[in-house]
Amino acid sequence: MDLDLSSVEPFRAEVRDWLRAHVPAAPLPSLETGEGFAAHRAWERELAAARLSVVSWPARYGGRDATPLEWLVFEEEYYAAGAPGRVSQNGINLLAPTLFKYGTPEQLDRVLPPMASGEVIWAQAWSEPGAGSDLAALRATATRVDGGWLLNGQKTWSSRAAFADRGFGPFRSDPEAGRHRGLTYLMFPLDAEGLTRRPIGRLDGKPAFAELFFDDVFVPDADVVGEPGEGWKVAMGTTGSERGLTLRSPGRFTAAADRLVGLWRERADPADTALRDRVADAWIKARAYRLKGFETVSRTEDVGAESSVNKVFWSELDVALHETALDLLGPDGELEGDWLEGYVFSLAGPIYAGTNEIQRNVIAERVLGLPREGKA
Amino acid sequence: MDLDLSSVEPFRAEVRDWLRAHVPAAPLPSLETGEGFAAHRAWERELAAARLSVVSWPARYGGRDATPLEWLVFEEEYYAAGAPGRVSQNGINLLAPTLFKYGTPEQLDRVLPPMASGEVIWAQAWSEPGAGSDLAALRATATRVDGGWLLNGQKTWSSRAAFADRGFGPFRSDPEAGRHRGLTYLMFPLDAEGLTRRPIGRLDGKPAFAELFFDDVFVPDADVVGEPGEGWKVAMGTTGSERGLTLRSPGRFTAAADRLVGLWRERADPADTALRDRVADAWIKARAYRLKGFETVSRTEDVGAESSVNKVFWSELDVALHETALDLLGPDGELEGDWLEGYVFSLAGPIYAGTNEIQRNVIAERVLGLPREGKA
Amino acid sequence: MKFVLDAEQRLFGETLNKLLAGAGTPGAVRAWAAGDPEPGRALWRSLAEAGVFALAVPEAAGGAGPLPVELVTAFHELGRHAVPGPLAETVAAAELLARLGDGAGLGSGHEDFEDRASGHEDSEDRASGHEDSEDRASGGGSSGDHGGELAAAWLPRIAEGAAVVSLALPPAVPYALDADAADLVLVVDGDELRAAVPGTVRTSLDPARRLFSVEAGTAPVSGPAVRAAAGAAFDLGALACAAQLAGVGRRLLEVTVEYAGTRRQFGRPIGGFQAVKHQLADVLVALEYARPLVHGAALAYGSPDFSRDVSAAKAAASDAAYAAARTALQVHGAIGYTDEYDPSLWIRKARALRSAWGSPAAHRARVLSRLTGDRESAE
Amino acid sequence: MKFVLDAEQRLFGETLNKLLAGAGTPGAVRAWAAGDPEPGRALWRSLAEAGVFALAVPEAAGGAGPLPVELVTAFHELGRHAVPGPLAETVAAAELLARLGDGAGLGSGHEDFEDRASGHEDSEDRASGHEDSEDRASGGGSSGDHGGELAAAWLPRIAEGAAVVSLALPPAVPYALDADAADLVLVVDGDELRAAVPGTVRTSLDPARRLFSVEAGTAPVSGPAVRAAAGAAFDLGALACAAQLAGVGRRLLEVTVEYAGTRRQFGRPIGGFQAVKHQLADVLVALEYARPLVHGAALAYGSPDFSRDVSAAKAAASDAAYAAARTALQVHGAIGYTDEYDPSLWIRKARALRSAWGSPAAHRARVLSRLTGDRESAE
Repeated sequence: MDLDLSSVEPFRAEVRDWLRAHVPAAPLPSLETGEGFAAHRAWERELAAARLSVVSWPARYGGRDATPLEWLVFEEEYYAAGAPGRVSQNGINLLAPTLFKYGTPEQLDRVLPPMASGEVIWAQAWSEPGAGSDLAALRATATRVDGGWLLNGQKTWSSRAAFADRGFGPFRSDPEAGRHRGLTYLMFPLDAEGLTRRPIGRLDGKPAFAELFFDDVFVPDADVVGEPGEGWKVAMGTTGSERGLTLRSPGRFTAAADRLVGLWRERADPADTALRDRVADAWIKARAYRLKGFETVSRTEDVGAESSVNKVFWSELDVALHETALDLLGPDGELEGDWLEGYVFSLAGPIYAGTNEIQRNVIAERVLGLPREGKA
Repeated sequence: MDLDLSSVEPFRAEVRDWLRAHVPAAPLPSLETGEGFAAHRAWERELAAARLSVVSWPARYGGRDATPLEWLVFEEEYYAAGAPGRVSQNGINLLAPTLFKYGTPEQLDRVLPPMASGEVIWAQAWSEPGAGSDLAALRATATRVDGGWLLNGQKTWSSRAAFADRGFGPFRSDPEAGRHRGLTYLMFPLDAEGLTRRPIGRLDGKPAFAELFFDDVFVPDADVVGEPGEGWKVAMGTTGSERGLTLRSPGRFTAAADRLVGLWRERADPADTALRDRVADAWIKARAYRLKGFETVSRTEDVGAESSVNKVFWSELDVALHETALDLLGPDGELEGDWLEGYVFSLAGPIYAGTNEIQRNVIAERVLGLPREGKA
Repeated sequence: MKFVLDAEQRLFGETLNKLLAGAGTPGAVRAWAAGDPEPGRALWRSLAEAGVFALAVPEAAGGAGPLPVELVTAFHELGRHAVPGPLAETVAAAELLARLGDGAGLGSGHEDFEDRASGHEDSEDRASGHEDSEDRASGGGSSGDHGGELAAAWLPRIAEGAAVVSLALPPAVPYALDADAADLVLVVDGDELRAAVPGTVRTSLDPARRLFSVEAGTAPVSGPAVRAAAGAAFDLGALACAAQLAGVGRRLLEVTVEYAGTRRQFGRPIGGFQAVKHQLADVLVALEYARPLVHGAALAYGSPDFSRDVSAAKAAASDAAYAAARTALQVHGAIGYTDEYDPSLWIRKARALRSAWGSPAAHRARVLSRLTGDRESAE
Repeated sequence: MKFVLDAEQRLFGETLNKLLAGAGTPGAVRAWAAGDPEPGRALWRSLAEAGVFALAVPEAAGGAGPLPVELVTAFHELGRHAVPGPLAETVAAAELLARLGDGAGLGSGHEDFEDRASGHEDSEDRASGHEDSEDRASGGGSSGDHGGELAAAWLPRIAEGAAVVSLALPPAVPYALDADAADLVLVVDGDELRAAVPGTVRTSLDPARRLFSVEAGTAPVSGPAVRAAAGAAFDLGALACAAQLAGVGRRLLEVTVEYAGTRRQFGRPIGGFQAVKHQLADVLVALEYARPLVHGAALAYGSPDFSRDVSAAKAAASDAAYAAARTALQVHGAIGYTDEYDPSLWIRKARALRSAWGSPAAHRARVLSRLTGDRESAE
């Protein structure tokens, strides 16, 4: 498929102009605080009012039916403008693709518009103590009751859950079934009766996560996504989306790389070719990721296991880029600031959404066709 | 144990003076040619005449009972002087330690003195097509006959075998026994009846190896090392020695690192901090390996599996050091010369004597105590 | 913009792949290394028939170009099959000559640039020339006339595969590759373009690369246009080399995956070991992201970003191919280290091409220099 | 020369290890980070009782030092237990003061350097001082007298654990670590040593490191001796930091190996996966070779090679500890990324200490500069 970059220039200009006029001059307070969370929610509302919160969605849910290329362009402009972090991203990047694939029309109509408007902020609730990348080891249960399900057990490292409104994730509905079977994918309110949330800090102490304790939390049938017992398949659909471009759009990295080049120009000793080499390498890799993004949206076939290639690449690029920035800052590298926050955030990349070790297994076995390893 | 470095200064001075007086001004022709092999053998004789060919051996076999520290010092001086490569090294570093551990007094008396004098040059003959690091997959056979054994089958990547006098290695003497059992460790003449050798080139085309084809090659009982059927144990003894300091003495790397610093001073743009960083890193690592060597000879306990730590370190250091040199040389990096030859040689390091992948398994399981991987 | 190859371009690549797979290319490589260029020349002619060299030659000069996307598609396959010869050098020379000839009209060739291989079947294509050492001595002559003559004489022959051209562009490309097997050897020295005589040959790690120091002959074409044309030639040569490296890396991955799937150690295929899998997965990742950089640079041909994008591509392709080579060697073990087995052809070439046409560090430096200091002025 | 620790030194390390393991050190770290220095001060006094700080203080000044091998042995354990506070800074300050006091006789202390924590139990150790801003204004005063007074006032207190000292040595050490919890804050500015007042606090990735910009107070000790003493202090601080990093890395390896042996995924301990094994094996290799560099640098104390060897040790220990931290995080997964679990204590510290007391790149540059340009003059 041809990508006509010039045809999207009007859209790019609209986005750029709007962002120039609306992006707050001073950074919002951290979205890992109550005050900052509220400010970020207000920003989502502002985006939505301009129909810029979910450009690739159908118009009926709050989007503008943007093409994948337009979405790439939106992301480039968004991050280049230094616009606030997306507090809605768990919903938009993880839950919404799942609903588009497995949700009922009623669910789409009910869930998506308030997600697009920032009225309802979603938290993912997948991991459990002892079950991180190994989803088949989940133990929190969903028990069938009249008209719905009762949730019990514990979830952890639930991103955004400290302040969000609702959560989603797979629960074990049939304890007798095998590891991958008997899971059901559910949505639930975080202020439900019987649900306790305890914020936990990430590496820099900020409460980017929470632990969730479920004690007979009722969820109606209407909030099951896909078929009961099919939670594994539903979750894997989301995982595929996580590993593709959606989770980390190229615009994030091209913007970060440009800022790194700026930092280099401003702070580095130009004679320091060792740093120069790393700054250039980060910029080249961000550009490669961008071009690969154009390539991906040019193709019609499913990306499939190749999304694992993307995930390994962007997550390592992100770490290397931020390590370079910290090294460039020298003794200031350990100090609180945007670069340090970006570094801490980047460190999660090789771990979550399937560790890079698992991704490399997938690449080796499903893309390269190497023999499967005997797994007990 | 204290190492009194000053107490070895007289020895160091003697070695240095002798080398200064005797190391050929022009490099000898490559030892991978007939002419060069002869020149290197003559050099071994010259070393032996000064009792410097095998300093750590007992005097009765041609050594001078040097302490491990003296041996380290000898190696430092030897490589710092840019003295010729040791054509006898397969015998001295691989066979001799095996004989010291498993050989009979008769074998020691018969084999070692001509090895020390350069009269007999040895080639290792371990690998077979399909059996490299996996010694248990060997298939070349030794069949019991009256007074000895008949060898049949094929060995390959036999270092030095193109021009050497004798070879050594394990053969399968009991085809019924399991993978690790039923091997016998034997020594044999390379000009034996029934033995055909075919030189094969390494990466740079030089015939550093040969293939050996055995067709009823007779070996007397006197040339079995250790007990028949115990070849695995005997070979592992040699492997341990390979992985310790013997195979790659610190002096090799400190000399190479010093030459790299010299190359940097002579050829590099001093403003190129990227290269500077790598040159410094190579020097630091060579120094670490030297200090670790002092540490190792200070300890009384067996090094054991820690020799795998050494092997991973020196082999990666050697590659990185030579890659740095080639990069420093820019477009000249691909041209024939000492640095390129050293690079090609270094590339074998992570492969032979047990690949670094196997060494990392050993480190993880035997040093760190991580669970063993299920091996079929 | 096409960020993926279209059906026709893919078919072109596949055609070349089949052509080279069926042409006994490893034998031609070994013959070339042994000093027998004939099988390599035959390969060269087949490639020309398939249209490879015409891609770098303007239509007006008998070519089909410039078609940079098709060119990198072709060079990917040339790398994949380790085709010997001054390939990047010849297309760079075509770019150089086309630039010098541009607007000067395509006149007759110059004597000093005549085909040195006098018995060559195509020698009747040569146009006659004339002595002109005065121009060189004055140092300020315009390149127009002689450039035009040169272009007219050589470009059609390059396009049809009748001319193998070597080119030195010091300092990044100080030696003339395979100059002894070339019909024309050019060297650019500042503002001067000279025909060169091959000097001492130096042995490369890749025995199919015979590197010659050059003694520049008389009768230069000179003037600032030479410098500009040499810059354009360097960019196209580096891009071709980047594509070749990507192909070298891809082939190394292919043969290593195949080997790892069949070779057994410790009772199972070595490709079943996670350590082997992860090394190969990392190679794939590196190659997958080198490809769009090479493709993107080809798309940028003619734009002010071309130099920057070529450098990005060359740096990434060099690193990816070298990582592929290191992994191929490690996974193959001694077989990969052995001259007579084919993996050595690509393992050696990856290392050699990595420092040819500018090192990764030099290209990264150029990227950053374009992004910072030179950005405003250059764009 | 002892290239391994002797029995007594090993026992000293083991004693500290036991002391810190039994002292609830993680709790002290978290309290320190939260602004409550008391548990950390208590730990500090225990360490002093075990003789740690006396190792950097000359015998004549009430210490047991200098004993650099014992010092790195101790700092290895301090790193292994993530002990908070300006540890390297205090021993570097001891070196600085000892150098300034050397040969000057140990006189009385200087007022401006008095214990800022006026209620401190050891404040009776302070000697009286006198105003001397003239010296500072002239800029050329000798350091002898005041240096001697300072040394006499502070060295015994450092040795006995009664003085926590922070020290800034711009540009490599621009901030005063934990200055709010320190009894004395020093800053060297060229030829001048000043008492400093903590300015703005800045948050570090490691919350147990509170970094203060410093406003230099009056009454400097000045003169070329200050510069030389600051150089010696930098070397000892960097060495202590290197040893601390080696201990941080060792602990990260220990906890990660333990975790990998027990945590199960996909039906087996994750430590059984080759990818995990090889990452941990590489960490061990790096740590095993950082150790002899740290030890070797300690042996070189007082020799002309000391600076070079300290830099080699700091570069290698920084890289090894950082690799250990990255691997620990990757193997632990989300648990390692979580503030409230202990691995985060070492993961954060490894990153922070890597750039403290000079970056790996800066130290590698210093090694090469000693090996080339400065070799003849320095040795």
